[in-house]
Amino acid sequence: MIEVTDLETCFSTGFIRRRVVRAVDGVSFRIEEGETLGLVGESGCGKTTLGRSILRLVEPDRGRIVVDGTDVTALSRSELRCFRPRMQMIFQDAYTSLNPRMRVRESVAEPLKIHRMGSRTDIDRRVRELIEEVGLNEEHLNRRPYELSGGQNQRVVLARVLALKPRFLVADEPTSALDVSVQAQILNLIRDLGHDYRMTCLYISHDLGVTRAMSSRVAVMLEGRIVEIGRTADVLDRPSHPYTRRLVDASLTGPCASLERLPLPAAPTTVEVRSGHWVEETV
Amino acid sequence: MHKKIVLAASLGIVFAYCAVALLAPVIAPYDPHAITGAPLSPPDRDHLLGTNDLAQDIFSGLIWGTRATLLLGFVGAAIAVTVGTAAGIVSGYYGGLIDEAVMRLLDVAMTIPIFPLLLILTTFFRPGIYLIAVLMGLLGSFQGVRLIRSQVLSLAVADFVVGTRALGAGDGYIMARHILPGVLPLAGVKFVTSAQHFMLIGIGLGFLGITDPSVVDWGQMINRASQNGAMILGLWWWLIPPGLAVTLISLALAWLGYACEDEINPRLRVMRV
Amino acid sequence: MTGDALLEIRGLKVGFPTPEGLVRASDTVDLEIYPRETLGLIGETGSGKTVLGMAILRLLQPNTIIEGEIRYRGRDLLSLPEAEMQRVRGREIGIVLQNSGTSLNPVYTVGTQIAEAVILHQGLSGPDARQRAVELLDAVGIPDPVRMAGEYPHRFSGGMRERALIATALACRPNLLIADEPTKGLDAVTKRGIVDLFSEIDRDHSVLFITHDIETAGDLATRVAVMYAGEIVEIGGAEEVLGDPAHPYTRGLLASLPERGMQPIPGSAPSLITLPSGCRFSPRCGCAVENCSREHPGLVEVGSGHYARCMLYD
Amino acid sequence: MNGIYLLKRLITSFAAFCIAVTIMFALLRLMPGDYITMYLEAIYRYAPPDVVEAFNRVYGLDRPILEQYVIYLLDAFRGNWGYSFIYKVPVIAVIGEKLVWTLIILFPATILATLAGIGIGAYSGWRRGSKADVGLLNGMIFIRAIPSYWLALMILIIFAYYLNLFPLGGYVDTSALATGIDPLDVANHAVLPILTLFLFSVTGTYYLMRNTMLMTAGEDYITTARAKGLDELTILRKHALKNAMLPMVTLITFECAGMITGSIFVETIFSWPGLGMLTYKALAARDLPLLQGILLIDTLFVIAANIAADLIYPLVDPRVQVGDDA
Repeated sequence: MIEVTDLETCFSTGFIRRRVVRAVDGVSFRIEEGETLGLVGESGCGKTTLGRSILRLVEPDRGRIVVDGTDVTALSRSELRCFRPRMQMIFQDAYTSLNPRMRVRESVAEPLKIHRMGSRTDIDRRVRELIEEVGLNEEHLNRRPYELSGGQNQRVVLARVLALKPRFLVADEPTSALDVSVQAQILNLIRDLGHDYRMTCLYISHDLGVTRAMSSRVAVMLEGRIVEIGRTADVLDRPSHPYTRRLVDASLTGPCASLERLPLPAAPTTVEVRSGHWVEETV
Repeated sequence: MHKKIVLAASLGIVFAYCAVALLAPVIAPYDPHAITGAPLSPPDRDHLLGTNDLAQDIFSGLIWGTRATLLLGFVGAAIAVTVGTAAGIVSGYYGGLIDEAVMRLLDVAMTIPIFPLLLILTTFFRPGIYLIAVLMGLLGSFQGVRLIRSQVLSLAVADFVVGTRALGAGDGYIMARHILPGVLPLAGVKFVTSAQHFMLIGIGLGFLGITDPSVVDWGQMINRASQNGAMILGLWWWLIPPGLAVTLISLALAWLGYACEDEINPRLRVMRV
Repeated sequence: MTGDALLEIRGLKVGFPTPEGLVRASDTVDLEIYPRETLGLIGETGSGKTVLGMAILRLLQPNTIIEGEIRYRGRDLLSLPEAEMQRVRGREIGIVLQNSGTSLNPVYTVGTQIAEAVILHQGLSGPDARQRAVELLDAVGIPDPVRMAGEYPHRFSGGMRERALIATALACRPNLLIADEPTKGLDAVTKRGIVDLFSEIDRDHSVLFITHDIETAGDLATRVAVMYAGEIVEIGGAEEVLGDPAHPYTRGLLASLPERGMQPIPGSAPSLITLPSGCRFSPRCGCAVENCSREHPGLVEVGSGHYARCMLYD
Repeated sequence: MNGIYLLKRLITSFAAFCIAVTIMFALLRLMPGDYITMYLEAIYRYAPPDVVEAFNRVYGLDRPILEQYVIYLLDAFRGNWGYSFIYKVPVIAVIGEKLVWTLIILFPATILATLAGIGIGAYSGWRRGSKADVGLLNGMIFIRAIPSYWLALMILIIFAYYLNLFPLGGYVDTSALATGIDPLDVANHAVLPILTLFLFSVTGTYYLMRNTMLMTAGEDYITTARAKGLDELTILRKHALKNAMLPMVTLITFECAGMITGSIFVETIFSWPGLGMLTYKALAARDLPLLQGILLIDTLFVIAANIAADLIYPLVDPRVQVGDDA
């Protein structure tokens, strides 16, 4: 369903003295139809950039991305715009993901209007359907983001994204700004709707508990590279890469052996330690 | 409460000026250029504010002068804000080389002092009032570009903009529907403060003798009065009214601008507990 | 145990006047903190936990309405003159504020900012105070403390800034340390480091550890208080409260953790302006009976030193 | 220090100067009639055609326009800014003489306005919402709204005409003809112009200082400082003021450019013999070479102020190394 090959995204800062930061550094992976791949790593490891690069919200410098049989990297700008409904994204902070000046009704109707999906009454009906699907009701349609709680805003974001019936969803820490009691509501909602809409999902998080609950496979990212990937239980219960071990240790209670910065090999090779469980070799 | 009164008063003054400008031919008792009686006569029933050294009716001059003042302020501000907003949005939204080019251009433009340049250009072109307004608007748009651009920069990377792009919206749609509404309040404040600024500058130009001979302007009136000894002779009706008229509209716009700024940036708000 | 508490809060009410109405951020809170204990204060967004911490040091906005008593070693902090309160801040009670990213002044070096408190309260000379700052940075686990003391905050990573703030708060060896969400926004590894730091730093003082993170509170606290909508709904020993929670809200909170089944609490927290009548949790509570929405329950002892604010135990 | 950044600044300044010169060159070329004819008429009241031709040859006005432009540009950099129509001496000499007089009032007014604006603005912002703050704010908005020429006139009427405290204008008393220029006498004449320029400038500084102070007062590090047990005055002085100073540096440079504008009106009304008065006279006589010179000297003023700000900024804010794009 999703195939990412050798993806590389760099940022350059400064106009005259350019400094290049390689945020995503040669990443390859596949996500099967209907599957959720978890992506974990510390802040600044490049996981957000990876998510945005796959949707070409940030232009990758190198590599190939195939979504649902279409080579996204080869699309022209206008082709890309038409293809966008098939792949969507939700962000960490629901409040900033919605235009503060727009009412919920306008925000949810916006994708339908952009892609001219139906007449005005069709759109109106669809908006009402969607808002109920995400567990809100018609009353909320006339509110603005600041009149809703964080959880309710994230529901609106979901409704807006689902309006396009995407095949692929990148969820970038959608619950890390929420309280646990609300987080559980949203996580359940994403899981259920993902199932109903038969979505393939890349679930980015730094919380191993959430990742375990949401994804069947997990990829561990460190300094722009995927250092370990495999079935969630395999990777998190029997981590093979020292960095994964450190992540797992940190999330457990009780004392943990703190690791110094890991020396990374210049030309990494990846080995399969178990079926479908790949690990980058360390020096 | 106090704030609302001030706001209402300033709006009232602005509207009153607009009304006077529109109805000038009806309100003004005389043609402001016509000789209407004895020169330098003090206020009386025929001449509410007396006459000047050319025996022109000062009250009528004051009424007709409203037109030039408002025109200079509002036309200039409209041009400055439109140019500033458009350039600021394009520069901030697209970023990259376009932005870099606009910013470097601004750096250069803002190093050249605007007022002396305006003086030279207006002197040279022997200006009509519209030309003065346009020149002021164009030269005054640079600051607006900076202001709007910096706001656009933060809007352009906001999640809701990235999210809308992910929905498949084009750049034009995003700029019109998400970026422009976001900067409009700021542009509105800029319009009010620019209008005030341009009125002061426009009348200042008149004071320095740069003026459209076909219109009456208050700057010219003040200049004439102060250069011809109105102060020494104690002819207050000649010197004081045009200055008060500018000050009043300027004050009204300043208050209006402040109230608007207060509205869009609550951190500047003065708490009245 | 009342007499020997280091800090005793009685009937604390904190309200913020807003155009929409009075926000009752904290409502009749009673709390004691004993010497050398770590009290974990758990609560979600808008439960009033941060306000409680700030109220102790009187760091809230001047127009805040505060009622009740906050007794520190017998003295009521709320009625102290401002000058005396300044001697309590930093010296007797230290605080680590939320948002470590913006809590250090960007134009001074970290060393200078730590030394400032030492010079003020302990009368050390400049060089001695700087030496002390370096020692403190070393103690909170900042590598190369001599060099880092001379660096500006923007050169510190998130975790390092949090450590520097902890060092600032500990600089004058206060008897009570209030830590407001020191692990918020940090990723797992960095968070772990901060939690470990809190369990290692010297144990001569008490800690009020404010957090929304139940697991972190469980790791560090000897006693735990749970806040909901401005009230303490459950308080007791950490093992009792988190191992065998009595209040339905605490139970719901634990059950909603991804590791424990991810069972959400329905609905969302009430607005602090229009609070529900009766038990504030009743609209979301699975065990609510008719009476719950009418009568406001008090704290009931459900075990030794373990109290819950719930009708179930009346 | 980042050399590349300074280089960029120099290039920008260079470009600005060139553009200012180019505008003047274009205007002089576009001017109706012949430059030399007009020039000679201005100086000698008539212009014999053969003399005009000779001048055109000597000054290269018969050469291709591009070549003329290059010569013009080079001359501008050499300080050869032409001859003033009205004074009939090199523009740069006139400007040099008048600049001193302008600086006599501009310098104290700017320093005073900056210091007072920072002080009052900081106080006002720190005590936000207090009676003092509201009063100061309203007063400043009021002063700011009064046009500078009007303000100057009113000050002249009140202090010089009615109260008779200061002279009505000029820079020395008539007795100076006999006794020579007395610095005290000049100072006495300078008081009102300085006061006007001060009022004209102080509001901007105040306004920005108050705004940045309001922002700063809500910052978390101010709460941290309070939590350390520092008293309010120390927090204001050590923590708030230094941070709030950052935008001030930029403002003050803008203010410098604005002050020259202000001085045109103030000097005209007080008959102060500086650059502003010169501008007024040049405008009245349509003395384009002189106006060009004034534009160029103002441009140099702004360039100098900008470079000064660039150098000061990193001293105030450690996060800014010269070279960060703002």
